[in-house]
Amino acid sequence: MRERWTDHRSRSLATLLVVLSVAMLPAGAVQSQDKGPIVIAVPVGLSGVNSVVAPAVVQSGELAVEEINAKGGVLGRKLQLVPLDDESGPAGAVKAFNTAIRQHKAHTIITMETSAARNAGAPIAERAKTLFIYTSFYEGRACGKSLFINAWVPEQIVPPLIKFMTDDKKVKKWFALGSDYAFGRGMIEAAKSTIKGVGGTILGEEYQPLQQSDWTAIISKIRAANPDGIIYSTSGGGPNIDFMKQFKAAGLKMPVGSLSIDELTAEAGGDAAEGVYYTGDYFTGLDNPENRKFLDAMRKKFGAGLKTPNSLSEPEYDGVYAYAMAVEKAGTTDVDKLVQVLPTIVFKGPRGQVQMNKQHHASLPVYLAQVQANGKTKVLKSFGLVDPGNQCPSLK
Amino acid sequence: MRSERPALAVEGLEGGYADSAVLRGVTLEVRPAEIFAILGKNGMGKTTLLKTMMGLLAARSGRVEVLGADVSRWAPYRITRLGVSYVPQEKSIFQDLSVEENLRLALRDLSEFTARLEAVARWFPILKSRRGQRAGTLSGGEQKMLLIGRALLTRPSLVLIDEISEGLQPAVITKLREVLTEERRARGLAIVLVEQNVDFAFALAQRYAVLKVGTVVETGRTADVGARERIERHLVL
Amino acid sequence: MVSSARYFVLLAALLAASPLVLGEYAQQILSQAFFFAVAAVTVDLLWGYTGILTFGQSAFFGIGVYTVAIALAYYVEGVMGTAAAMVGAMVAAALIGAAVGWLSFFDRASPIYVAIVTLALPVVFTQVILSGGAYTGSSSGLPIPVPALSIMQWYWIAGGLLLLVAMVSYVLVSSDTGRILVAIRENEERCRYLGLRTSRLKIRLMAASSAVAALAGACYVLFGSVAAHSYGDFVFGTELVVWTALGGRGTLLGPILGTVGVNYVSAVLGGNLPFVWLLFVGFAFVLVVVYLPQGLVPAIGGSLSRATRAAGAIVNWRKVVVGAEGARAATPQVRAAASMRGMRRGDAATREEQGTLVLELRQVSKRYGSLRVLDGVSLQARRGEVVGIVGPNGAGKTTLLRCIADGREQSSGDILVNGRHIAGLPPQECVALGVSRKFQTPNVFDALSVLDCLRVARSYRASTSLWRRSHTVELPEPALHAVHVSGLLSRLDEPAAHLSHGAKQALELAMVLALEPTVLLLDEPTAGLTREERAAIGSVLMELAQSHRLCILLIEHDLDFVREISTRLVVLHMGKVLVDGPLAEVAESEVIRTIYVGGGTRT
Amino acid sequence: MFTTQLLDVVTTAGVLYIVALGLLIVYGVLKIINLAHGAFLAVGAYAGVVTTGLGWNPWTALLVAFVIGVAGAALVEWRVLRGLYARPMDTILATWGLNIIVVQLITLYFGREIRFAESAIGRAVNIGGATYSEYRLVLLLLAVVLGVGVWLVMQRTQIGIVARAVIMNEELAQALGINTRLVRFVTFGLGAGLAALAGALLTPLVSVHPNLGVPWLINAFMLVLVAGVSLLNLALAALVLGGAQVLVSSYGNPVLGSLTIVILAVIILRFRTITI
Repeated sequence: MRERWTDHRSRSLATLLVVLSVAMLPAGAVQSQDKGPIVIAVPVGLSGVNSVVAPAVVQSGELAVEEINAKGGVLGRKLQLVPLDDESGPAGAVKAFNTAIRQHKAHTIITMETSAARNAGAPIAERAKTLFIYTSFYEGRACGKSLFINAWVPEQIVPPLIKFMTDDKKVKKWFALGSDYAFGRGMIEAAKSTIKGVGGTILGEEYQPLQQSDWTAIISKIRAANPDGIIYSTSGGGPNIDFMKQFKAAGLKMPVGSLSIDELTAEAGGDAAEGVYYTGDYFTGLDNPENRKFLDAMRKKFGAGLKTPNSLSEPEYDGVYAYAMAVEKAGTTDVDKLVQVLPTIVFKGPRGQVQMNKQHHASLPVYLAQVQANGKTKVLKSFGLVDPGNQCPSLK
Repeated sequence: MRSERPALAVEGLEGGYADSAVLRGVTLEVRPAEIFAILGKNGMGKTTLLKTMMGLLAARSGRVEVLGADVSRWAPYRITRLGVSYVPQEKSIFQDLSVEENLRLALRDLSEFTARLEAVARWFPILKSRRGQRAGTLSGGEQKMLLIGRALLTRPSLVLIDEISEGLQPAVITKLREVLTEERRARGLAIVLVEQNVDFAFALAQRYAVLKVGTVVETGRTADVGARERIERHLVL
Repeated sequence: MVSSARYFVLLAALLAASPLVLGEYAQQILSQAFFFAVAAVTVDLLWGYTGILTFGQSAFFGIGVYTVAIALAYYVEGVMGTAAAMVGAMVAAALIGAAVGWLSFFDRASPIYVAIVTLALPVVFTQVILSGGAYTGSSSGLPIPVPALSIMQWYWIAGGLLLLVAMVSYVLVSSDTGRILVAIRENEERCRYLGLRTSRLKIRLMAASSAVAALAGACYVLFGSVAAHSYGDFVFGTELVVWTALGGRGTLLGPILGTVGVNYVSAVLGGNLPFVWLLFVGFAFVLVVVYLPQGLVPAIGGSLSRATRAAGAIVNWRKVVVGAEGARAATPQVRAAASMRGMRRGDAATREEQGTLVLELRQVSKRYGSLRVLDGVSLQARRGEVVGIVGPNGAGKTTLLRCIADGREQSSGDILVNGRHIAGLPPQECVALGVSRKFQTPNVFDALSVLDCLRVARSYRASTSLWRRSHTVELPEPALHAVHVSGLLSRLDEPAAHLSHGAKQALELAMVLALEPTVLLLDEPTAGLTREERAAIGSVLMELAQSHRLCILLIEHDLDFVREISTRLVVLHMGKVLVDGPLAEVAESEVIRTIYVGGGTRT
Repeated sequence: MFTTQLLDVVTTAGVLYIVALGLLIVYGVLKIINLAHGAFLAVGAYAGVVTTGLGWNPWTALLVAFVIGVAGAALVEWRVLRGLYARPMDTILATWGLNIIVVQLITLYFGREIRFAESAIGRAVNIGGATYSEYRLVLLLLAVVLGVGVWLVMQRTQIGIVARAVIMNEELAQALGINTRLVRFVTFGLGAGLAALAGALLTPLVSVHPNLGVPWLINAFMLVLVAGVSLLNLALAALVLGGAQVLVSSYGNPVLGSLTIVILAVIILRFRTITI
């Protein structure tokens, strides 16, 4: 080419390329680990939206690994936890899953992620024949041969909440609202079918775009509709508080059931969410020996650095235990064997008894809770073990 | 009055815009309490010279000294604080600001504004009577009064004026001439006039310089015999 | 093309060989980065080369992702179906890109406005996907069945796509059209006044870039197996710009290395200090924008080549290459064009070539608010005339020329060029009627060579290739004359930025003459020139009027110069025509004296 | 319903006005688009978290936010922007880079989780037969106060006259001895201070997290671009576009509503002769 820059530039850039490829060499290095530790990868949102809970997830996993290793590990091998950042999204998940499987030679992936990240990561795990235990509650119906879920789906927590509010709070006329995304809409769908089932009516149903934090128009519609109660499902964290702050400030007083709030968010919101009812499978206030032991161990291990355990992080602990028990029982880390064995494993942990037996989903205990004036959550009652229903009919 | 120091000294000044050299080594000196005219045709670098002296354009080389201070690389506002007022040529009032606001812009210490305004209003009563009016609605001549009034408001020691006589009625020009002469006489003000209007320049200035293609081709006293003829030769076709 | 071909062969070889040394992990990570890099290359084409800062390319990537995902999820299957979906994705993106271009690029749109529109695009895209419910998969994404390809195959597909896009982009930016893109970046107004339909070209480029970004997205979703809104969101859009800026805008390789580098390092860092990493990227970005606006690649490349030069390596080799190219380039690069506009207008010329009226102004006024800059100006000009327009500063001279060169400028009155009204016509249309304007300060394309500047100016009349770069330019006789006289002929390879002020003035004159105008508007063509340069320009202008029968309107302060070359003088004062007449009469008149010497004090 | 909707429209306009005000001032005087505006909103909101966390009166958070905003902006103007005024497009990039940096710094210190800032007013009041959020009304009042206040400063004080002079003709202002560098410095500080103040004012309405500014950013831009550099136009734009948003959200759906400002603004700008 005629320009003078082309010549020297192309040469120096080619040099750069070579330098870059050489720099990448160590990343490709292969290490054999058949006799080494059993590697559990945790691709989790260390950055991005999930970074709020991600550290707690990692801590739950670390405690489980430490406890199991202290008892001699599994099949004589130690467990090793490898946390990775999935940037809370699919692009990061693709990177993190590949890093886990190809670089760290992970035997399993046990983690909590966004649905999009899970959907991006699951096929990678599937292709690499790596067991994937998903530890986040979600909108349901994610199925895969080597994919297991040990947290709740809408069928497990929505009906108990709706029934409670109908029976105890006499809510007949409902207003349903949510953030406009898969989880928000999925939860409201579940709520609507339950409401219809118990003979209630729905006066209005509204969805707010995810990025929008101003609920003015919807609140005005609620006021105009004047329902007996509210059921809502925003995206996690902030939007719960956005909505509740504006709802309260507007002077509305009807009972509110939330399908998206969690202990951490409620507490961070101060009095904003006071009075809100919600259901879940784990609360720090659960009064059982396993939970007290779990919380004590966590406090002891992490001290001041402890991230408060919550419903998104505790299942990681259960997941690691379930995996270890399955490997022990199967006598191998081979994924085909584990897929057979895992549904037979019953782990009684801080949540109570959890078993991933129903089409790779878990039957688990569900509790009712209410946010107090100081933002703390109080567990009101237990609904006992609840079945996830038909999630993946194609899996037996 | 520091009579030993020149009010303005320019030495070998070169500069211009981006890549065009307009000034090609300008040297001149203005004494205290002197009115000095810089004459020349359009496009010969007169305005560029003023802007470069004021620090509005970067000088490529050379030296500018104002009231004894070397201001060669100074920002415009620092030069103004030495007691220099600059009256630029075109559209140099803020059309959408009021007359009073235009005047206030010149001052840093507003406590003296009223007193100063009184002083200036002696010359141009209109600046006081129309202080609330939008400056853009003033007539051409009134705008020029505002320009000069604004420059004098700061009680400067040196005023640089770019083509003030441009397009004005004779009566207004006479008025401006009176004002500038009187200010010089009363306060020892030094004035640099950039002009094409030789009559106006000669009526005011004691000395002059002719600028041609970025250099001073002639300097002299306006009182000199034949000065006018020589200058006109430079200026007319 | 020898060196660039060698350069791409090297890259291709590197790509083909790299799986031998890179593990599967690196291949996987790099494949992802390669797809993103394709989108970054489109950002570079738009921003680095053409000057359109866009935050919206992620949206087009996302359109590619979702078109294919939705097609595969609901409508088609198999290789042919997938291919059709990919084509569909590109078509959809091109259409939306053209629509966005139409919204963004109009003659008076500011670049800031364009940046903000493209910023809004991913926001709209994300909202549409999120509210699409199960159909789009909303926030959970839309998982799709993917072809069973090995990682190495994906690596080659991604690398091959990137290489292909980089090569096509390279050919484009090196072509005649590429030169115009750079010219638009450097000075879009000048381009319009050279008769180029810049908005149309930008809209087409936007559409093409969008299609390419969509292709990248369409391939990526087959690789990544899930469509997610984050592939088309605001964050990804800004990341593409960040990567491009870090690597180096306007280099093609910069965005590629920037994208690959950032993605690779972030993958290697894994979960270690994710926020610190983002913070680091943020800092690096700000530092690069402030201190190294050309990006890291040119900076490192520059110092590397300095280092090799210092070591004395390869210098001779390079000289030989440059020398060889120089020798080839030395064959006639500038030729006389066969046709002249004047010749083709022969019908009019036969009758009364001498005095054909080509420009007529009737009561033209221009107001800025209450300010009247032009006040009922009427004048006529004929072929072969050089009309000197004189008057003091602020008389409205430049405004007058602007009104003739841009039909949208005047506030009232009629302007006719060759008998046609120009009211409402933008500059490029006025050029088509035969008006050329030379600006007051020299307005050339600093980043281009002299030859390229001429070539861009000539593209209004000559064909513009999308892939070839012509090394010759055919100029009409007058332009050629200007190039000759000013000595530019021996400096064709030099960047215009290196020219002296005078040479730039001459170059711009030659560029304007390359349009074969009938009416030539010159705003102080000799300002800041040396005596010799003035004389040269003067001779060119006289030649133009006498031999080529151009009608020239000339603003000039140097009355000596005006007197030498004008046939007529128009004196403007305060927006009005004071005198209009033959040179001899006006030049000696009292009016001129009054305006230039005595201005009003004479009574 | 009508009263409520009217209140929704005017209070939404008020909130938008407060959020966009600082951006407008920076855009008017410095002619740059400050993409770090969202980050300064977040800074203000966190100032609210810290001050109320210390047990101070929530209203003092406003002052603290403003001061921190001004101080941060001064640093930014001095270290980063000063060299970029000749390259306006690069200021867009640099301020976006700053946005990344500020958000990451907040994240590193406070984490991604939402934070609690106590609000001074959380009640609802009865107005015209409708119960309405008192805080939104207070915000409306504050928007008017801020608007009139800034207008008075611009019209009546020397600083305002100087700022207007710089907006109208920077070179001329320089020629009159105005230190335009200082004016830029002060203006950027003021604009960012107002952004931080707006951030603090938002905390009773929305949850506090590092990215809280992002959703406001683009709408604020659109309003400023439509308004040009006039405070009155900004109020009008906030009222018309904000009102359209509320109405579309109410009668159409909130998703369309959230896009209303962006889409309307792009159309308005396309069909208006703009000279930005």
